[in-house]
Amino acid sequence: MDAQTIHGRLLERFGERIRAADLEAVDPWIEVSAASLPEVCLYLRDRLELRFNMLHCISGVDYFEGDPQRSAETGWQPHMQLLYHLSSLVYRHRLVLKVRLPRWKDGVAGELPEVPSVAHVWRTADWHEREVFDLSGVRFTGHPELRRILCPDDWEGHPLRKDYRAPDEYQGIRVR
Amino acid sequence: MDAVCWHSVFFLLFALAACGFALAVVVSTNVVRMAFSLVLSLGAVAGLFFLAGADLLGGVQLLVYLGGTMLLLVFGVMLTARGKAAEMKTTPGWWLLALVVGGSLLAVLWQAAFSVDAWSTPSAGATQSQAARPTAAPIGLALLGVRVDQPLGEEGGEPVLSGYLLAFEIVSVHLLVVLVGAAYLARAQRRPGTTASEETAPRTPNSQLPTPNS
Amino acid sequence: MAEYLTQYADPRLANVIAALVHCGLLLAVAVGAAAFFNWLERKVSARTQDRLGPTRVGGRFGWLQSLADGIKLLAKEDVIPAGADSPLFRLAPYVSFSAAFCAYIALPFADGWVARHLNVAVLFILAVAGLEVFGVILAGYASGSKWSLFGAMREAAQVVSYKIPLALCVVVPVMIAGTMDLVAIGNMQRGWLTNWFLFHDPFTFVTFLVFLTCVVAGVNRSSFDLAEAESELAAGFLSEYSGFRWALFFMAERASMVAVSGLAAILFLGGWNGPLPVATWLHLVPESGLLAGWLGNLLGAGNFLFKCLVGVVFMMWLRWTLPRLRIDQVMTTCLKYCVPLAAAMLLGAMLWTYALPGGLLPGGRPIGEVPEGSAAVAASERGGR
Amino acid sequence: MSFERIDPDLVELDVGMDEILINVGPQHPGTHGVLRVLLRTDGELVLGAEPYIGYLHRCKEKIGENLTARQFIPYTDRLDYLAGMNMNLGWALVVEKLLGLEVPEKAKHLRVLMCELGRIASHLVAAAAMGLDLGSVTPFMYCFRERERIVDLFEAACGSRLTYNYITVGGVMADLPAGWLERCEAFCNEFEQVIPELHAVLTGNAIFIGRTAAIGVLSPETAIDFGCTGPVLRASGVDWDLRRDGEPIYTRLYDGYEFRVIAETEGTYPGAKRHPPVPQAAVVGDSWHRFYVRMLETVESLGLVRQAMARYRDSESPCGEPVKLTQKLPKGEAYLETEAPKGQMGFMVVGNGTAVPWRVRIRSSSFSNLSVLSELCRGGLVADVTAVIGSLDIVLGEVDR
Repeated sequence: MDAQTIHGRLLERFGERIRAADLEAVDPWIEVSAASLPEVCLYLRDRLELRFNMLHCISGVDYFEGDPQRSAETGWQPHMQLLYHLSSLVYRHRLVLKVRLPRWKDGVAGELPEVPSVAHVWRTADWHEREVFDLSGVRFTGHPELRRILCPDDWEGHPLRKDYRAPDEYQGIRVR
Repeated sequence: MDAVCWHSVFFLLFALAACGFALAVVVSTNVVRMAFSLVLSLGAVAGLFFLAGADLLGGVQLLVYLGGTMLLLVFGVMLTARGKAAEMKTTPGWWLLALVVGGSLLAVLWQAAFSVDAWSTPSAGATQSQAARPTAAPIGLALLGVRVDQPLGEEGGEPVLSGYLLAFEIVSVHLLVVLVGAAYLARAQRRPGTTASEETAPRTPNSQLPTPNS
Repeated sequence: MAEYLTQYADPRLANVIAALVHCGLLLAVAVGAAAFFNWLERKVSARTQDRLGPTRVGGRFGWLQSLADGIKLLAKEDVIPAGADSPLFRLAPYVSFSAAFCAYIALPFADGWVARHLNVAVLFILAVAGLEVFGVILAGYASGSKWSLFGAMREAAQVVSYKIPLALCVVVPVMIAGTMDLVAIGNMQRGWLTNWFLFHDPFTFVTFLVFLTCVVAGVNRSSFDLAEAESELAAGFLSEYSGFRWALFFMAERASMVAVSGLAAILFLGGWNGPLPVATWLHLVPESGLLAGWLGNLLGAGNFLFKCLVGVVFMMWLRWTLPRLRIDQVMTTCLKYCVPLAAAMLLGAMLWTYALPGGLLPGGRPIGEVPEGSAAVAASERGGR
Repeated sequence: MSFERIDPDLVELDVGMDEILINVGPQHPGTHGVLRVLLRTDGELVLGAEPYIGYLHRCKEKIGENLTARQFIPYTDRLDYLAGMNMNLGWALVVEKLLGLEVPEKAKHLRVLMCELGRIASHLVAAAAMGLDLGSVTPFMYCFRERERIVDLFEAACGSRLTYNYITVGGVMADLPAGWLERCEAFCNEFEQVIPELHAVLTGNAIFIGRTAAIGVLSPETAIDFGCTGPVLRASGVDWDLRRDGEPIYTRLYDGYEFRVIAETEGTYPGAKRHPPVPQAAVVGDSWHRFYVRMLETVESLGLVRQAMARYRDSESPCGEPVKLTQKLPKGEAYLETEAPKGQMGFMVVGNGTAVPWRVRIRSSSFSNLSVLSELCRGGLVADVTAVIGSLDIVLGEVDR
């Protein structure tokens, strides 16, 4: 099933909760609202003609430009984007789900943005969400055990955020 | 060199080791060290047997007591003795009780040891009188089914086989059954995945079977 | 030997000298075997793996490799972990080594060439060899590491279990011979190959295979080396040991490998008797005079050591070829296969000797009858080399 | 009297002991690197196994945000350092996908050739390490002896033995040197005769079967649920291989090549007649099958290497020109997974119009394959943990990135 049809199905089922789509991109993507993500995922997974039974990857992309001059050229507001790469081993079709999040929850710096976990839909999401939380700083609500996975538990900050500054010291050891 | 009797030297060595390690069992507070001291003590006793020319007894002592019983004991100690259980403090009350029991046993042994004429008076060759003294041999043989204290039947007649063998075997089988039963009762039953840390958020399974591609 | 010395010296002094000589010889055998087999294991493993192994130390074949290894081990830092039970940790290697070494006391190398002639030598060796496990258990406990503890628990369970089939297997040749005296058992197999207990009847043959299995498990060699299991337990009871103490464990393992191979050789493979009665043809028997008897014994000792070598190489071959068993498989092998098989073989051998006392071949002799010219009785009187 | 068990879920254990927590790793011979697995055991029984990772985390994704696309190639070598060629290819292809680039025919054959050799090398290490995990040292040496020859070939082609930096955006770095194909041909012929040896010491060995059969059984549903890919997924009986089922830009490489996807379908493996039979005790999805699939794939890859050599000889085109170091990337994201030896290796590159990617994302196959570990180890024995880790064939450089 091609991205066009899938998009149609999703629009039909979820209406305006499907925010945007680019079906002509290198990898066709469909953007959904954060709140409806688990519902959409369950639909994609369980719908007999869709059956996206494998989640490949969850990636967090931080759209933030610290340099004000270049920031003006970017053409986007600072935001955080999550990408879910799905595929169906049954029908061999692929899809990219996107979720757009604020960089900080309610605009308060330091408060991580939240998105519902899909660890109960695909268990791949368990570790991948931990990784996104660890490196990109997104809080997945409803995740069974959301803690850092690659960085040490007492690490500060989320390294893949564009405004991240690596610490000079970690536990008394120079790291720069 | 003439004055040295090597036999006695080794006897003293083994005897001292046996007693010393036996004392160490009592004094030590660490269970594993206790067990190991007991191993050494029993090993020294085996050495005494070898010294006395009782090779079979020495071998059996090593095989049964050290290789069997003590090994199981040490194994059990290792399984259970972790953390606090490894240290054993003896209260004064226990000391007192142990002194009374141990002391009385010592007294009996002392009396028994020095009541042998040959020992108290080494010069007197009193081996003949020793043979007449009551020993544990009859009861040991009776446990094997031979009653030496009763006259044998006439040749060709009914042999007297009224030892304690049957009772002995019944008791030993009974003990075995008890051991097996105890082991069975001690078995743990557990449901897999019931520990709290394994609980995960309720989830609906991703249950569709992939149809084989072809 | 003590008797021989008595002619020249004070009997007490003679005894001391004889004891020291015996002790020294055995120690030389045990340690020499450890060194030799260390080198040999390197070579065997290398050849198994399509490598060369040591080639440089000491010139050709790297025959001095063991020495280099020994020096390296001695030069290593002696580490005792902070959490260890220090006295027991120090003691454990000695326990292991002395237990392995003690087995040599009763092991005859040829007719009458034995440090102490025991009439219950089989029992003694079994008992003493079983004590090696205490060193392992102590090491495992005293290291204060969970890996070591795991190793020790595995070792204890394994050794306790394998003792049963091992003893049952040993009973078979002992029963056929009617004695536990290893010198006598060895002499009974004098003559042709067919006199070896291995070929006494089909049951002894199977018993030998079970015996081999149990022995490999008993000395903790792969594929029964669960107490070490470097890929699972990170060397198990040996995790925390280094340097000389580790070397002691190593030597204990080697020494007991040789000892059990020797036991197998005497119980099943004719001991110091070759496949052909060469010594008799050459009249190298004690009856032909002291020197002839001595030469015959030298030949016999060579025979015996060769059989030990074969046994040890067999164990090496196993180790470098097979994967390791799991603990439940080890237990299953023991309790489900070895014990019933050994028991059945015991029964079978018993019935066989009852039904066919002279064996299948004509001219066989009934069991328990020591062939003519045996030095067993004489040796028991001589009591030494 | 009936002996029905009251509760079928109830597991009877030996005499219950205290639970012990044991750290397997980060330094442990059975964990294939700096993996730490926290075992909760009752005696020898494993009640839980929780992997802790990150000991080899080298901020690869962050590094990618500071380098141009071609500069990042050497860093991909250090992901799955046992199959650097395949990592190079994954990154090169995803950048080509974003750029809309197509490489010449000859470069494609070279890529197939190198990647399939890399797959053989990686599978050899997997077999070797699994044997070692089970206490069998000799197969390790056999496998490494063969791998060494592949590494020699790589060295002759690109000058490096571990981190190749060979397959690059726009093609490959250099054409093959003279005499290379003959050496490779010789290797193929000789390696073919070694495979039965490996089967003899491992695949068919009774103890090996006893240690791996029905151990760590991974059902196809669980495998897909956890995102397991590669041999781990195929050993569970899922017929899925990106070389055949992947995106066109990747499958185009294999156009015209003949190979079989190794997965048990309808009870048999393709081409299984030439290999030792599946033992009775083995269950689809267990450790033995994972091992077996790799061994069979090695043979398939050998066939692909031969085909690639033949087609390379026939192709006349140049072997591709690497793009400029400062090649600008268009705006947009591209994500591509390739069939690496350990599983599906995914790269995502987000371009913003400059030469340096805005974001680099690496989807590691070992990462997902490892996440299923606790599921597979629970209820097994301590010794099974190493067997399962060995059969999953993880590389920590790839897990931790």
